[in-house]
Amino acid sequence: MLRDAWLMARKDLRIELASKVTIGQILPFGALVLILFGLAVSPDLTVLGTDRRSVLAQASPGLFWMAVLFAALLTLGRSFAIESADGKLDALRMAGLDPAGIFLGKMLAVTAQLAALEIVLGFGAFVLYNAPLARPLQLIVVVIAATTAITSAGTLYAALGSGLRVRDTLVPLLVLPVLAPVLLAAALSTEAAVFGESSGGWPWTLLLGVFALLYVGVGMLAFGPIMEES
Amino acid sequence: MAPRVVVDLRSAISVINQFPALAGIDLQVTEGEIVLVQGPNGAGKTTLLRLCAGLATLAGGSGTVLDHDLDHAEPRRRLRREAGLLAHETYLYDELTVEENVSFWAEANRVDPTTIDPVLDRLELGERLRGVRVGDLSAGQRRRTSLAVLVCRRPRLWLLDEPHGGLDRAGRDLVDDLIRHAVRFGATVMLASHDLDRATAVATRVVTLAGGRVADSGVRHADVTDDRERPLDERVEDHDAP
Amino acid sequence: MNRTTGSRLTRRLGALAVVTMAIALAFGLVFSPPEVAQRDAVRLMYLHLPTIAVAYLGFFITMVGSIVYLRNGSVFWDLVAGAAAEIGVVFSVFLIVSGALWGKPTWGVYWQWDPRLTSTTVMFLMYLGYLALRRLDLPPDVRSRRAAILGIVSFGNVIIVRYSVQWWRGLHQGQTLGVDTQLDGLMLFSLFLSLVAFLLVAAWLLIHRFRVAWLEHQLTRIGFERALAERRGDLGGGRVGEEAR
Amino acid sequence: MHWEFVIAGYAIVFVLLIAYAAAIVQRGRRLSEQVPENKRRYLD
Repeated sequence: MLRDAWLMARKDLRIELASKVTIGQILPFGALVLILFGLAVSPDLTVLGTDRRSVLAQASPGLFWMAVLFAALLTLGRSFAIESADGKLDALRMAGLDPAGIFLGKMLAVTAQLAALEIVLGFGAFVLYNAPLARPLQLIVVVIAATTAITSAGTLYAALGSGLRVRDTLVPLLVLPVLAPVLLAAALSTEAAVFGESSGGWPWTLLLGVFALLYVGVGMLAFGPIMEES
Repeated sequence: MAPRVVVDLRSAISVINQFPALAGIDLQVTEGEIVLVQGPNGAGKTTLLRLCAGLATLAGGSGTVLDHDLDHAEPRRRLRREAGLLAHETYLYDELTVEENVSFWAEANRVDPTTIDPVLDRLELGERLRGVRVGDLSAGQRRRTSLAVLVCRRPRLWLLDEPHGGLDRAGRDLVDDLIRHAVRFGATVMLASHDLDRATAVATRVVTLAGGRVADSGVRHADVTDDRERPLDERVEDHDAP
Repeated sequence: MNRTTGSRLTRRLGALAVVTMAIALAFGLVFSPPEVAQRDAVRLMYLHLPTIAVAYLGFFITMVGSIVYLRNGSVFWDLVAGAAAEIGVVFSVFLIVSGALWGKPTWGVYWQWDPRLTSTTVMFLMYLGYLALRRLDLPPDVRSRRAAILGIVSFGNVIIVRYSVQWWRGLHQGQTLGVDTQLDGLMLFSLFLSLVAFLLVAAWLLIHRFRVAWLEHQLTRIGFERALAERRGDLGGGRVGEEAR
Repeated sequence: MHWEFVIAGYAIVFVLLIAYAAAIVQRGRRLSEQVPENKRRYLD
């Protein structure tokens, strides 16, 4: 099963390297979203709270993860678009690959691409929103947990919508309510990591981890019936 | 010893988007036959091939292919590994090269990688086209690449939908050779085609479909030199790499 | 046999639901006293809490129906899952309306990110997606299988959303509607009566909605059998009476 | 006090509820006509 997963992941990443859609289109889109957030929330508004911090800096964790969420939707849509053209779903079924392997493989490929996006968008957010970085190590843990949470649920829901004409409108409607708690937890734990708050944000990061594990399991189980279509 | 029955459909009904594409098919195909399935558009040719490949489900009647019962999901899954389907779609990733596509599908189907190169050469996809992106290929070259994947899988049941479509003369001869070669090594072939003169030359039986049912289950072609007449077990000995 | 989805059962159940609802309204709006702090705004509680309960119950039935369908492919449970989800969504609209209208007099603002109202609104949007998936013109078994998977996973999400939002608002001492309401005996009774009334109405709706779904299912099957017969006709006669499964 | 919110809430909810119920029954009636007698009811 892991062999199938690694095979699918390698194939997806090779397609990305050849076509450069994520790097060439989705990444600029993410950066654009970050900038638009900056325009929407004027930087010189200041927070009344304890230390003087601009609204933009205060909201930067949430805005960053919104941009990542949009980029993830596009990456997931792309990941399943390449399968549904030219009858490739039939060929995958004929090959008898383990459906759980296909799920893991697609998820790994999307996770890798999203991680690359997050590194660049992360720098962008720090620069644009001049947010501090109190605890970088914790931030890395948070990003890993949040990314897997997004891609595990995302891959399952993108598969539910795959092959449909209305895929581009249905998948966001299906997946965003599911990712609402992930956005919440990611923003709060990133806030703790970036501003070094006492509360530490660790419970939220734990929630992300549990969510990710849960959805990896559910995804592997559900992919069998999804692939089994007539 | 009578040759084994590879496909055995009894009043099989199969539905595509709530339309009974197959409305009660009765068909028996024995091992080593090359059955041409002909009929007007919408007669159910493609659906019949997909049913025999284990991709379509039975809405009525019953059927077994390669001794796998079509009525249950598990046997259908096992059937898919032993059948090879070549349809209008090419199942290829445009962004990847010919070699990358064939090796991906070969590895997905647990095919021994060393057999890939001889197959590529056999289908004239060798040195020149190997590194070319599939997206940049002509229709004929794409079909030969799909054929290469199918040949690598060495299925026991070949299901070809318009195999000659989009190929030049040389390409069509190549398809006929591949079919005869496969049958000699114990495979069975079902092909759907409009190119009747070319297809009937290679076929051992012609089945006509109409309205999702078998109008005429075909006449045996006496003139085809019957390598199959030799007892089955003798033929199996000389089963070696193509 | 009459020509509607009504039957003796639904007529009796309908009558009982109407009577109970009338009594519940009387208690809720007239007999029960205004609350100490909120004055009469508390009467919206008799609307908000029962509709939340029915919505959750509806989506729970969808999950159960989806599990049974995935296990044995019974059309009955697939249709029940779909009908229950639609009723859950309709009641979600009620809970959002009543929640927002209850929030205005109590907190001075229609939306103050009350944990319960926020999570039930996310639930509402999630199941709008479920209903959208069910309306797609896919082959029936493909659509039902995907809807079943969604039906099960979505209910899991309802719980995750519920607790993460509650945790989040708890962090910022956000208030939940009605948590600090002093409920005396009569108010509690009105709430209970209102819950029973709404459950009866929901049951009545579910039966009718299921029968509509069943009729639609039958229509597609009849359409299929007619297409099968026509298809047979192409060959001029041929065996008739091949009953499709 | 606050009666306007209470009335608004109850009015909106019950109007929608009755409209939904009527829609289902009406759809049921229309569909019943197209389905032959023996196939109307679900009998296990």
